Amino acid sequence: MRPTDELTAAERRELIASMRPEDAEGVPALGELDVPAALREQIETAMARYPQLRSAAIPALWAVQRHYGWCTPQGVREAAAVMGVTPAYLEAVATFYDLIATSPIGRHRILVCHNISCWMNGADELLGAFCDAAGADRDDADQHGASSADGEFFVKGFECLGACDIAPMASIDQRYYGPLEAADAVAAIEALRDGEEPLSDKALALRPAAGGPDPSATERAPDAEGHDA
Amino acid sequence: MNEEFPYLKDAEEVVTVQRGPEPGGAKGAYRAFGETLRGLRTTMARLIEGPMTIQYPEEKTPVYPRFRGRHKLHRFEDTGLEKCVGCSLCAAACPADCIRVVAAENDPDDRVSPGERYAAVYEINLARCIFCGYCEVACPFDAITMGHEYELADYNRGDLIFTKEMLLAEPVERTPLRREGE
Amino acid sequence: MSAERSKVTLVVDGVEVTADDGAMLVDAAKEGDVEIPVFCYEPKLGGPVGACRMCLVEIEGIPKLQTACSTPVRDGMVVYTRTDRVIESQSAVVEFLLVNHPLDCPVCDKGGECPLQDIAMGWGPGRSRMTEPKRHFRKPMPLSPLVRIDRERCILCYRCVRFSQDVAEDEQLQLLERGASSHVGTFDDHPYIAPFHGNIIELCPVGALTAEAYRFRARPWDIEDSGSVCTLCPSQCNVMFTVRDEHVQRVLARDNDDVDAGWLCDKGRFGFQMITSEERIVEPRVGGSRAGWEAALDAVAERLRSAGERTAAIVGGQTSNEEGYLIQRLLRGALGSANITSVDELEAGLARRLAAPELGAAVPDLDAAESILVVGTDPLNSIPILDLRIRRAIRQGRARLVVASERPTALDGGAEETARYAPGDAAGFLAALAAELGNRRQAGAGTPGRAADEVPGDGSDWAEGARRIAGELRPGKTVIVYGERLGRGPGGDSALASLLECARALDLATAGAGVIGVPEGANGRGLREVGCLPGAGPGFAEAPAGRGLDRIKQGLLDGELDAVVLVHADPIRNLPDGPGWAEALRRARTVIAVSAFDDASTETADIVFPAESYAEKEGTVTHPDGRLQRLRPAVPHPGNVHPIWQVLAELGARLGHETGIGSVPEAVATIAAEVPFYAGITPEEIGGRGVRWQERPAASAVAELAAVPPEQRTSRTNLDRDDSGTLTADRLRLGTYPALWADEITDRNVALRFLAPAQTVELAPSDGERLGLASGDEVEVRSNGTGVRARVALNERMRPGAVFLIEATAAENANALPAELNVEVIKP
Amino acid sequence: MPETRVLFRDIDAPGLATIQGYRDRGGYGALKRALHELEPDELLSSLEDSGLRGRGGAGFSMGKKGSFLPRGEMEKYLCCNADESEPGAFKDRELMQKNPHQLIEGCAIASLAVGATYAFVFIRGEYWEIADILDRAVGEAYDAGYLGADILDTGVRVELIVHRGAGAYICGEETALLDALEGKRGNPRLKPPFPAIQGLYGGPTLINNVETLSNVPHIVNNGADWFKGFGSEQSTGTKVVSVSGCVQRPGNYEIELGIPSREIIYGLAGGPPKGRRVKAWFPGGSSAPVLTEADLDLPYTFEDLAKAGSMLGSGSIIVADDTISIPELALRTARFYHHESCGKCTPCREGTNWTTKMLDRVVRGEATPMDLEIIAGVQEKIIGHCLCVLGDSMAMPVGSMVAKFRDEFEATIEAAREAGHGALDHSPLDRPLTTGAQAA
Repeated sequence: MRPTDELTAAERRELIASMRPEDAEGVPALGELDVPAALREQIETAMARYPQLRSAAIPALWAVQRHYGWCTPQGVREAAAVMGVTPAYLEAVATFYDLIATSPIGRHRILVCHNISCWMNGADELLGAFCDAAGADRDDADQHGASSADGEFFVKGFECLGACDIAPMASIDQRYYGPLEAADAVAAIEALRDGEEPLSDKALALRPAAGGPDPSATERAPDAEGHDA
Repeated sequence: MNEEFPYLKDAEEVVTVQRGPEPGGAKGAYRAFGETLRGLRTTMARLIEGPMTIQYPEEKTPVYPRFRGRHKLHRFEDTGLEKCVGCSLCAAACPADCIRVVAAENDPDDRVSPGERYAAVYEINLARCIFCGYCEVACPFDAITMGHEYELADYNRGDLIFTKEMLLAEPVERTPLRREGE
Repeated sequence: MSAERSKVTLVVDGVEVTADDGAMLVDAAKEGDVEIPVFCYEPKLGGPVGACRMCLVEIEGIPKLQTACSTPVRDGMVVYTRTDRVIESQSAVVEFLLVNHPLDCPVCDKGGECPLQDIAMGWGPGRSRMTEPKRHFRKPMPLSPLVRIDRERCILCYRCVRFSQDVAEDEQLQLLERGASSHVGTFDDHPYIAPFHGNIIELCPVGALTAEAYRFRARPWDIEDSGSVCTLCPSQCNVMFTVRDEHVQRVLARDNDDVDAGWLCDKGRFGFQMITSEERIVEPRVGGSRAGWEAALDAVAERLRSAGERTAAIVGGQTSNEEGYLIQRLLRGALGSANITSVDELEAGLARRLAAPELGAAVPDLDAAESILVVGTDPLNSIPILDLRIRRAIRQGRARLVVASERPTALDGGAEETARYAPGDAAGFLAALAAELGNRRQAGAGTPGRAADEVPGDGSDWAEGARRIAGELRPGKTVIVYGERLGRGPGGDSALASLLECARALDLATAGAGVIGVPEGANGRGLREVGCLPGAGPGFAEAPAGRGLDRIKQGLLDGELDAVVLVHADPIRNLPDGPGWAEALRRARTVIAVSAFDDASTETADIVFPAESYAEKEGTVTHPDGRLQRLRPAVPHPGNVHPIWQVLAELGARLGHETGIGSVPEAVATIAAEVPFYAGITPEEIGGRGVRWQERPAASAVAELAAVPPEQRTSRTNLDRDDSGTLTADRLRLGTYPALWADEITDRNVALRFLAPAQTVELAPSDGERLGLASGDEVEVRSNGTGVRARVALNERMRPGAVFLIEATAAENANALPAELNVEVIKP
Repeated sequence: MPETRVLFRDIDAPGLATIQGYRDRGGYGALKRALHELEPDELLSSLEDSGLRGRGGAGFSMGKKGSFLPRGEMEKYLCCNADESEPGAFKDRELMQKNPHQLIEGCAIASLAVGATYAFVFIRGEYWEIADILDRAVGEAYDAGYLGADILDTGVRVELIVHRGAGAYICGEETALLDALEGKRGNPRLKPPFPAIQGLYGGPTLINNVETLSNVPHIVNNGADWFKGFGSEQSTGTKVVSVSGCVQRPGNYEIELGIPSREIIYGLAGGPPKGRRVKAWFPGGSSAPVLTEADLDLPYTFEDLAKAGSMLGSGSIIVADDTISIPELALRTARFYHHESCGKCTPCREGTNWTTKMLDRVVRGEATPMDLEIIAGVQEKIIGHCLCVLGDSMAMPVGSMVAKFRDEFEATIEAAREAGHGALDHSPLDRPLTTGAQAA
């Protein structure tokens, strides 16, 4: 595609002629969509939780993403119908956030942090290792994320994931693992392919506080007594 | 005391002019007719040279490089597309209000100019034009320049409205030749 | 009207400036002739967003630079707009904005009238240090068939998105993605098509949104602006015609907060192509062949002379006051006929009482009202700009909206309460509402009404709705927007009489409250006031009773009338019982039509005069709230078109009735002399902004009108028929409505044609289920052997038992059905 | 110097994340005290007296912020900002992961103090597993009657909702957080009105960071004076500092403010790997101007760091040792903010974009020393001109890096030019942005 690709007169006429007033996406009528019951229920639960229903926009998009794997136009339309907003509104919200996918992505989502601390500790190599292991394009992964050809993996170089202490690290299917080495990437991909829990020894949940389990100075805290009492 | 001019009290007031000796004979004759002869020489020289008249319109004098004559519109040499995009800035700049531009949209399959827009109509009313050159200055794409063409007379006012095609083409030979017997 | 705001004094760049308290600094600075550049600030869109950062200024006492667009003025504030810091920030913002701007001004439609150009020249650094590649988008893409979007030029000021979000509330246009990749777009590349979306073109401060129709048509120095009024609908928005080479190239809004708040609907904005349409009638025709004016006038004079008082005239909504006045004078004065009416005819007594000055609300009253009742109309279809106005009133949180209508309206979503009565039951419902309000008034607010027993018909249904509606209405602080079509049909008079009772019960004859009637025709109100009403002359003066629309039709059918004059009127398409009208016009001995285009009615005409378009017309019109506005010709008449007032005056003279009117100002003066409440009005007084006659001293002349004792409720209600408030399951009752895009304006404008709706039959889902119909099914709606084909649309907000068809569509017109309430919906 | 653990006390004790484990250590005692013994005003004033400053970055007194909320009947809201997204910061994550009830109790008490009925914990979407922990804990608290329509049978209502974000750093900005919570795009709002007056759903809203709110139960339990006993005069209490980057023991350390920075980087975190030296360090997350080795002895307080031209911010130290290329560090920093800019205001949207492109050229060796002038100039043009602080957050560190390590920038440019590999590889940033609209 040329950078400033223009339409020929014929293409333009055709495009304009194809635009019908009924194509404009207003608030979809709930009755005309076959919204999956589970999805509808999740969205309605979210709407009920908040003082104002629009607060449920992000939970609704999460629900759509869980249901369809990514926020498909149909899914967004369904969520919009349940919420009584226009799909464009939800699309605007969805495209704002990094974790909501508005185009198809691989089944397992691997986010490799490549921000400052992780980069200093070798995140670029780690991202490369994940891409190689999963078969995703390295350059795309660094920018917008790349999916493997088999549709199993989505690898993305992510801006800070908030786990600089385990740099370099990655979030695999919403769980944090680190510090990782290139070999871990291969192991993780394999484990995911086999349907197993990846890198269970490197999960963030297992990591103790940096200062060690036995804090040496709590004597000065008088609330210790309060707590003991 | 000045002897020659006794009425002058102070000799210092006198400027003495040094003259040569009075000429006589041939020298005197030369003094009398020399300039006339010199003039005659020029005359004679032209006489043998033949006529000096420039046979306009058959012959033309060259104009200075920055002479502002009839306008020209230009094309890109490589692509052949018109440089003019129909922006109308020339029309805005024109103090005589003699330029009319009607723009239209390009079809990328059948381009007239690069970009989105081209001049569907580009007319200059040369009967009004004062040849100030502002259009040339205003043009952001050097699409219009003032050429060296100055033979613009015509029998009809309407014929002085130059269209885009005329302005894009090389100026036609407009030399009016006298008919037999005129 | 709100009270005068208190004033504060501040110093801007060393100049002392007095401004309204609470005004934003950027506006206040203008008082001191200091211009602060802005991009995203647009008060019409609501509060400031402070996104473009162009208006940063230095305020003494505040260390950081502040955005002038969001800083309200305070007394004693000292502001600097040209200090080094400020200049640096301004040039920084311009440089940043141009970082990704393509700078393709020579090809850009906005070039020459572009705020970005102006501000870059005035406040920018003059050069860019940017050498990196700019961002690229595919360009320019159609956003809709009417608007193109060029995302490369966009400076992300949010104006268009805010319009979609906060003004039109359609929320179709959104900002997508984030940060430097942000761009304006729609869901999944669907087109943005909404009734007001053309406004985004005008809002855009760069050339990112351009009009398909104006694309590359002209530069600001090629054009002339000509202010006038759009008469394509009763909104009568103030417009500015962009004229080049004697053709209207574009229509822009001419901000008049009292009328349109600066917005235009797409019909007004793009409906100008018909002015230059090839199909226009540009020469008089006699008997189907072209004729000169003399011949045509002679022919008409001769026929009218012979028809005499057996002549009738129907005046359409695009007719100006002067034309209306002259046609009624032609009939009443020259021919001695009283059969003059407009498409907005009302019973004369009701018309008088509804026009009472203290009862009339002005459009700005909607902004301050505490409650708004929309009854019997859908503003979006009938007076689009009021739809935006009402939305704004609700959004600003002051007004509570209630809607009572046959058919779901576009405003239902924002309404506190909605009541849906069955088609044809307006009179019953309004009677119930009047009774409920009357009871509440007697009992004091807060007590639930006990009106149920007194309400005629099946009270339980109407009374419940009436109670809900009445509970939201605040006495003395309510504006009622009603459709004048409530006055149509057998129960019409009774419905409007009940409406008047409601108004009385709500104390609406007070300042800031009142009623606004929405006519069918653009100048419906003006035409009535200048005497196009059977039974009332100019200024509602007593006049011999004449025939109304129905009786004109009947008279033509029976041969009691010989001639009919149609001015801007096409009864076959636009009035109920189109086939009846077609037959009536065919039987008429003489049909004289004044029309700009050929239509079903001109086909039957013996003599056709070419009509002026609204851009060619000179004269006055009257807004539904009583504001007289001036039409000024923007372009010359094409072909052999003559002003209609001239034609009518000439006809009068040929028939021996000299009016003495030789110019439009003379016509205005004559009207002013005859209509007491227009007394003394001149075109100069009306000016560019118009003047509400209710606010002029002469309005006291109609105090009498208001004092006319309330008439007895007419017995002509529909209640004597077997249809009662409740609809039974096995019958479907037909209602028709005017859809925004179902009219000849849409058909005549190439750009708008795609909007013309195909006939749709709306049903409640329960009825659909019962009849085995789903949305999209092709069906036939049949009544008395006649049928209209339509596509089914199930609508959850519909009242069960009612079906709706669109009036005046080009094909399968609902008006083609006989005037019969009950219909069948059959799958062919 | 050792840690001083208050928030981190028993942090790795098994079962601390359960309500039972928390109660066993005296948990929810403060909430009972706040409900039964203290008036909201007393609560607020004790918070103000304690000198507790917001731990999210701005360092504004929490009690004072709470006192800005108008009194009255209107609906008020508490928002806990758990959208920790700043590179270098990960303290809130560990606090929520290991001691969620401490936060829940803090939220409940703060809600009582300001009269809020709804409390929201806005947690970034990436912390999915942490949010699960929090959700579980909230469920426990509801079951135990510490949250809900009638907490501990006192008739007071506090609802707590864990709201998961979806990945946008800007939502850590308090007004953007409110927009995101309202279900919109997370764009910062214009201030004034401040959230304390007109925040969530237009109501008065108190917004505090996880660490700030986690401190609240301790202050209620032990009193303001006890809290003031920690730290320095203007920076009271303990602070959890996240140390990461080129250090041997990265992690969270709870310290008293005022200890020398060197103590944290070398003493607690172990300093850079053997044989390397500290070259530059961010004292308060990636948005703080960088400091150099010479600044290592600065006391770690809000005020001392401000004096040195930087800031304590969220208390996240990122250390770069001498193997790290500063231009590349600048590029990584700028790229982050370029990616995270919401795009609402011009200087930030275009400035971060432009700066990233320029730094990219510097790293690729396609720049000239004159470009450094432009980079520095652009940073100046961003600072102070944006709607929120995100633009400044890039301009300050990048500006400081160009100013303090100019030689290295010039050397990088020169070296890359000499190596001649500059023009060869194309930056991925040059690629035209593709949009849905383009695909049509």
